[in-house]
Amino acid sequence: MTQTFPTTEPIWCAGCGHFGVLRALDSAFDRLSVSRHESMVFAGIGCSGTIQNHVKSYGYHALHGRVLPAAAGAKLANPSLTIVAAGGDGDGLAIGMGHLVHTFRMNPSFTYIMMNNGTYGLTKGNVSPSSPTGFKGMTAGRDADPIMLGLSLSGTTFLARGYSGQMEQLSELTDAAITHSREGRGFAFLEVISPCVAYNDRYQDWRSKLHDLGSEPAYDPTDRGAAFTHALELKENGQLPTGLIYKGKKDSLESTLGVSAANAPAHQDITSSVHRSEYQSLIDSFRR
Amino acid sequence: MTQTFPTTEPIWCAGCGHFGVLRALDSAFDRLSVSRHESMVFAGIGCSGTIQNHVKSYGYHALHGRVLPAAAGAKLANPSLTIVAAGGDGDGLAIGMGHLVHTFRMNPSFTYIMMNNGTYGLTKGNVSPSSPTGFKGMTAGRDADPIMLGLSLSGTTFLARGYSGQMEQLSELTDAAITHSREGRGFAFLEVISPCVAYNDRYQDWRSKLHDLGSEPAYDPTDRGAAFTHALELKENGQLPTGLIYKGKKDSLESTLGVSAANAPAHQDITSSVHRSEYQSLIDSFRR
Amino acid sequence: MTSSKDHLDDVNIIVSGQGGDGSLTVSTILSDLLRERGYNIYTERDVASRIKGGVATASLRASRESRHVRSDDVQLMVSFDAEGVEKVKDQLADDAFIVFDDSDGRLPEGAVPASARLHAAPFGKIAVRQLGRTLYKNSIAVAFATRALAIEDDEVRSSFERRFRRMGQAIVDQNLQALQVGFDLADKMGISADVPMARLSAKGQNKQIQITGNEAVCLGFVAAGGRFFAGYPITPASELLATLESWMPRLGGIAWQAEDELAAVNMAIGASITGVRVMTGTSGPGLALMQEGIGHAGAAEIPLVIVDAQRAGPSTGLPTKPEQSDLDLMLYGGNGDFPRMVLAPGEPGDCFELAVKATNLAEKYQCPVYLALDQGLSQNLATVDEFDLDSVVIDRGKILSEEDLVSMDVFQRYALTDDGVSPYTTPGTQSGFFLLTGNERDEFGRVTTSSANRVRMMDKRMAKLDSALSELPTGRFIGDPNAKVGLIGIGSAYGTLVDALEKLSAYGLNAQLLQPRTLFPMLPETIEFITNSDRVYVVEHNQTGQLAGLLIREGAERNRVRSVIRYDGTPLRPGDIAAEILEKEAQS
Amino acid sequence: MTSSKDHLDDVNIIVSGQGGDGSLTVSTILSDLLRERGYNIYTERDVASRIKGGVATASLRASRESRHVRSDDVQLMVSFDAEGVEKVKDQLADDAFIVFDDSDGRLPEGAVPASARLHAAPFGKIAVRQLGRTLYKNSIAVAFATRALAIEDDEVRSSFERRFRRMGQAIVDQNLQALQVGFDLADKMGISADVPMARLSAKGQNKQIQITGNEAVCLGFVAAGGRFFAGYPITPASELLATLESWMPRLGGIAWQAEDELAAVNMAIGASITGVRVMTGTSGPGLALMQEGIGHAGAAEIPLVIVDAQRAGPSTGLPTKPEQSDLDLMLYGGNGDFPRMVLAPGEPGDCFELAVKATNLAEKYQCPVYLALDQGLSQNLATVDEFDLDSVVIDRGKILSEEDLVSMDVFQRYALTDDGVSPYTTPGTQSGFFLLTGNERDEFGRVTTSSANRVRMMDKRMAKLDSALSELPTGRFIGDPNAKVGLIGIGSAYGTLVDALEKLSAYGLNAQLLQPRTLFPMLPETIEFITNSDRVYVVEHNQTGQLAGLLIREGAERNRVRSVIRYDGTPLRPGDIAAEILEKEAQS
Ligand SMILES: Cc1ncc(C[n+]2csc(CCOP(=O)(O)OP(=O)(O)O)c2C)c(N)n1
Ligand SMILES: Cc1ncc(C[n+]2csc(CCOP(=O)(O)OP(=O)(O)O)c2C)c(N)n1
Ligand code: SF4
Ligand code: SF4
Ligand SMILES: [Mg+2]
Ligand SMILES: [Mg+2]
Repeated sequence: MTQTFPTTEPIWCAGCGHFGVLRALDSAFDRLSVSRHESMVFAGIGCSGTIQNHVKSYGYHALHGRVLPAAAGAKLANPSLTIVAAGGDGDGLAIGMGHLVHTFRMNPSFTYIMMNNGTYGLTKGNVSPSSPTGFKGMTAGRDADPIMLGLSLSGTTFLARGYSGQMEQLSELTDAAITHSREGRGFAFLEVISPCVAYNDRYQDWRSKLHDLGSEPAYDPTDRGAAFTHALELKENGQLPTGLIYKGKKDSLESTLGVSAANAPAHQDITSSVHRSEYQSLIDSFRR
Repeated sequence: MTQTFPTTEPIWCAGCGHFGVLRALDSAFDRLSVSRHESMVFAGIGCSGTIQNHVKSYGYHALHGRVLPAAAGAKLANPSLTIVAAGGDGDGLAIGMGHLVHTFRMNPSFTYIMMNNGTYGLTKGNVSPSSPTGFKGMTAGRDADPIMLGLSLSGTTFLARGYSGQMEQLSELTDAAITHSREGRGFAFLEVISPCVAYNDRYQDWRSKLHDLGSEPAYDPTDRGAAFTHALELKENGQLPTGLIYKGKKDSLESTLGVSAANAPAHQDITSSVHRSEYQSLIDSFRR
Repeated sequence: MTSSKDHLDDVNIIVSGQGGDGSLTVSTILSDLLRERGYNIYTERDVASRIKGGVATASLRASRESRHVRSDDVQLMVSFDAEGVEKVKDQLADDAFIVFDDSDGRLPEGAVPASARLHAAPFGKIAVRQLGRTLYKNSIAVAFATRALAIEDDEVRSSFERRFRRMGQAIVDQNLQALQVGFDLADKMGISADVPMARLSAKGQNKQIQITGNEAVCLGFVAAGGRFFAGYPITPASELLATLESWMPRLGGIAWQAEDELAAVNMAIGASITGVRVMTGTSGPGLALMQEGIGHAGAAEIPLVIVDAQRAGPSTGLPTKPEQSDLDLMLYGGNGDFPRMVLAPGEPGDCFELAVKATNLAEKYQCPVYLALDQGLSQNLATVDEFDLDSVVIDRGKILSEEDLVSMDVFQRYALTDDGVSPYTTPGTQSGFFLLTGNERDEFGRVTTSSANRVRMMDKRMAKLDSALSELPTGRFIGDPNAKVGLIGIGSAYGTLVDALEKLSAYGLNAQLLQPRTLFPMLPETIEFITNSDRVYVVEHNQTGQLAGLLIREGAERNRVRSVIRYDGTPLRPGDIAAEILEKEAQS
Repeated sequence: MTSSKDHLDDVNIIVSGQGGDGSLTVSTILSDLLRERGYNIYTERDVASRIKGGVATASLRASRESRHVRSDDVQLMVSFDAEGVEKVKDQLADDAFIVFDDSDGRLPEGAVPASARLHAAPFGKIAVRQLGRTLYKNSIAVAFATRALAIEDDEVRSSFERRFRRMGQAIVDQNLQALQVGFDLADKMGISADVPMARLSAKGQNKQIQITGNEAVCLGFVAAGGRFFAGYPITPASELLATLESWMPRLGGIAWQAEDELAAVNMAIGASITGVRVMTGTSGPGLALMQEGIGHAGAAEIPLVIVDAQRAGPSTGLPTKPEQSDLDLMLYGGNGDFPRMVLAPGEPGDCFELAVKATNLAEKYQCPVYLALDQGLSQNLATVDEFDLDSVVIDRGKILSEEDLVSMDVFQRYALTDDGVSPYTTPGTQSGFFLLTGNERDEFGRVTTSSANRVRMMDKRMAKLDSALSELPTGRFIGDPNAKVGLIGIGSAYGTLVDALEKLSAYGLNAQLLQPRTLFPMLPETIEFITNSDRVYVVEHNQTGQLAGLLIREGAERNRVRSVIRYDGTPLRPGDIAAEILEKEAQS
């Protein structure tokens, strides 16, 4: 066996919510029998942005806020890969907000786990777009909710929310998200409430605030309007829904571009002369 | 009278929807008795991005996609100004998407008129995030709807949609938007369907697609959930709602920062010695 | 048409009108006709940054030899707009042949050289009156122009037939009718040329193609195996995206319009990680936005080709006008020290060749490689020799297959090597796991701040530039190798300087021209060229002499370097440049 | 404690432990004590880019004269971590006094110099056993350190009382108890110093403040009337935002954390348009993102101050480590040619002075002005003379009031003037309407592509650099003005070179130091300094010699310039730099 990079131990603070995300992700690969060498973890910048170092998988540490375009580019280039992007709320909701909306819109088939702790851990506890009202003077109405955002976009196909203090549900949701994207159904968005014990320790808080939609047999995750109004109601009562929030059907980006595992950029033979006649005919088209 | 820049004639193609936006804006300043020298128009880059040249007002031509942060900075620095930002769908929904979401979140009191023609006019008809299904191969589910987006964000306080082929309604909505922001209620977002006759001429189309909410006496623009589901229904039937879509109440950004007309950055006397003792006490705090 | 030159060999033509009024088709029709006669063709467009209106100008040069600039001796002008004439007045030959549409009024006194041959008629009005649409003014005017060039009427007619055929017989007939109106009018006004355009051998023609720099870059990229492009529309780079969007589907590749330039460069990086050859392309404002991403590619060692189709800055500047003022940004943008290469093609042939090269270099050396184009080079159409696919060699560098890997004890994506290049794998390979990061890291890709490791990694990355030196594109040397006066120019300045060199020689100044095709890392030959000259005129299209600055920083003797700079938003013209050099020579 | 130096005047101390374990408070306590004795204090921190764990080191220098570097002769080290000792081993004085917590095991053989005085005890274990919390190991260790410095026990006790008072009496008592445990242990181990720290006159002290470069920049900015700051968190620039967030409310200003760096720079630009003095601040990756905005400020003529707290690149690099590798980005970033100024403070006093200057220059010349800091300068605490508010003069340049305007026939925001600066107004002024744009435009601000206008506008904008030349901050010259060997360094290299100069002189090398405080436009004095020297060592913290490159490009003779470069992610050390210069001198 060729030795490749040894996975490292996390450098997170003891009790950091990110440990739960890591566990759920790594074990999901096993549960789903993802072949490790055909998987790749794309990470943002932040405490969350080291998760790829701890998973046996190909790993990439993107620029701050750019994990989604990087992952989308990779997926389009090689749809055979199982791609999981992961990063913090600063990464995904502040600097990366535009890409998040566009990724919902475009629906490329990869999973994105947003490790949301409502603060910037690595830069020492700054306000983030998802910081709770009251955090460092944050005013009501400022908090960004990526699930609501996803519901507002017609390209969205998978929205779920888990909690790193609830491993069973989190594992299920992680499996569901990765499965959604592995099956080519599009962009699977999984927000994980992942408390930062150093700067925004709200484990206490969440216990009473999270509402598991799994406990509502009547909840229909395919009804976008109902999902929106239900979440709105919960939020007005200080609750946040967890579980599978929405599942829709739209063509995946790679499929609309006609990219398949068989005919993807990464699988083109570029060194032989198979494309030569195409090149020549392109050249010929300039004999105008 | 000191001569200042002479307003110029638009260089838009005859029939361009942007003419309507210009007319509505310029006349709104008159109708609302906005004192011209206390107003400023911030424009994006695109065909739409020349609108400020045609209005007697202070004018700024921002970078592509950055009209919102520039306008927000100006509003925070000098809340006495009536600020109207305007730009295209490429400017606001593609490259500027992140700022749009954050501006909804933060709710600074200025008006933003998105001149939406579903294409990039100035760069010759490229696909935009709001291009209709079918435009240059655009697939269903890709189109971004800024009103739905605004509804998903809890900081949103004003959402309206007009049509440059419907001047009466457009003028009313423009007045309402500018009034909302002038009264310090926050960010007033007005989307205007403003067809591009050169690259995406859909005047025909819109005639049957637009649904005026003003015609529904029962419509309640203060109910976010209902507004969302109603818009969703209309969209599912190929319709798009116009009129005042949502009006909410949240503190404006400048008010949460304690900025008032009286105590704003732009109104500080920095040349006299009024702040000197403050400076000295800051220096003294470093005798640690 | 007479002038000091033999018109059979070289004619410069300008057509001008209002943006969007179709007048530039006159230039296209003349271009077709002259191309059919076997001439090399070079065309330029000068349009406003708006969709309708504003002066729009097309220039056309037909020459026996290949040329890449429109000269400032214009022998034939067709104008529908007085402002268009005004704009190029200084570039009209004394005896220029001028066809003017005076529907909106006469040309003002002194608008053209005194000895010019002005033929004015109200083409627009005639078109409306006799043919019902203003548009036909263009076909009427063609008749005047072809008479001036002494091209037979029948030849023009058959060209019209070919050209308009796909639009249907009605269109053909109407345009032929308009043409005939023109011929009749020309007959009435007694218009004829002195010297006809030649019929050159058709031999050379068949091996030629007519192409812009942007299109040639696209061809080079795909021929080199490029299969992923992400961009965002911006003048004058948009054609890269549009061209590749139309080609990629049949090649199994993707060209994608991203939501902005940040997404574009990072999508390209993501695709590159999978082993696909990638490119992005933009112009100044977009390139400024991509700087973080480009530096990241350098730091994380990810292949990336970036095309900068430069336009006049700063900021949004003059979006449709030419300039070469992003050299500093390409050379010194991005934070921190990382290896990058900057190649600079001078005409479409170079664009093809260097795009192939850049695509290979990026992957082989795992770093960003720039192709520095400029508006003129990017968008102007020129006839060049057909690109030779046999010349395309694909070099994937140190890529490792599963077979390679299994025979290795250990695989490290950032292994320290003598040449600075580490063997690499692509995801999907069973034994090739890696960690990629823009942070400093050890050979496995694990982040570390160890200072000893840091120095080794910095040295490793920068060593690539030395390793690549011998395979970087060398410059093009033209003229007398013993001349004591040198000229240096890149991009579209190449075409200008080829012409200027001739003009200088006509004035008795013996000079030599170097078009460096690699700007960074600096090739020794470039510095030697300066060292071996008494004086070198560095001709560039920017305000601050960025290329001269680079040359001096990289080793050129300051006192041998003379800057010739232009930054007025118009193309570099050979006569203008030659005049400044002659003036400076007179003073030296 | 003996060494070749007189310890009374100058002591270098290092404390190291694990990130987040509180060990760096030992350094703070020693700093307080020595400051109370009247010493100048300089402290450095070296932390990992993570919240808990990793080696964290604090350095402290106490000296009679003001110093801005920790020397590489460390006389006292307190370490709770073997790796911390390993990292600085080479910088320990031969007879260094080393206090080591061996709770986790002894130091390996040869870990410290043979003649060092090592005093090891299991502080951590003792703390847990006797006081119930590991945290108290720090207070125990303080006792050892103050004994080494021969500071009286009582003095330490009263300092503890003052320091811990605000945390409540319980904390005071517990720490005093821990301190006593330390004194007792020290007694038992017979620890005492040879030479005590002096009690310097308290005279100088009162006029001194202790401050970081980032904080000093904030002070200068607000004192110059700065009232709007927009930024985004990034090490080592985050303190700019945090500091101004806490100050602005009482000054009627705003400091705002934007959603990203693009928003930050464009918000600052928007605020600037209203006439407010604005600043943004970031580090390498963020600065790369801001390039489009910064160029736009230059093009549209909008005042903007940008602080770059440089860190080790490229890309994300080593986020918490020092480097000066964004010089090229500041000098040459952005698309197209536009005027910019780059100022480079060397210590907190400069930071204050140049922040005032930058704020004035930006508004007066309506262009972007950079303040080039680096991690060491930004974050290290130093004692400096109290800033003098009388020195602050606010120059708003050509601002026009309504009274000015009514007496004018015409107001043009981009009026052509000799000095390149146009009079300006702010929105709200009755007769001051303007159009601002980053496109090329006429004097009223109306977009135009006229080539004559283009040249005038480009020249006008660039003329500002010449106009400003006489008021740009001049450099600091230190040492023998007749010395034939020169040293040049900026930012935190200034502090290093002051020390290195002394060391060189001790070795008999007579040299002169120039700390240029304006990098761009280049001041003639900087080039003259080089011309007047036989050799100039340009000492900089990057891989490619960016400062040397600038100097050569701007006029320095290449053969007089010798680069001394470091890029290992650790601070520049005077002994190390002096040694390289001596070696090079020996060869020259
Ligand atoms: C362009 C850029 N700006 C700023 C930074 C500094 N930075 C590093 S991590 C981070 C935020 C991290 O927050 P989040 O994404 O929520 O991750 P967490 O640490 O909370 O897991 C920032 C702002 C950077 N690396 N790059
Ligand atoms: C950073 C940057 N990228 C690209 C461009 C080129 N560009 C100019 S306008 C435009 C899009 C305009 O579309 P839109 O905002 O919808 O305005 P419209 O012309 O349709 O009114 C683009 C991409 C630019 N100026 N700056
Ligand atoms: S600082 Fe917060 S996010 Fe970072 S590792 Fe510690 S607990 Fe986790
Ligand atoms: S191109 Fe389209 S958007 Fe631009 S002016 Fe013409 S109609 Fe309007
Ligand atoms: Mg976070
Ligand atoms: Mg548009």
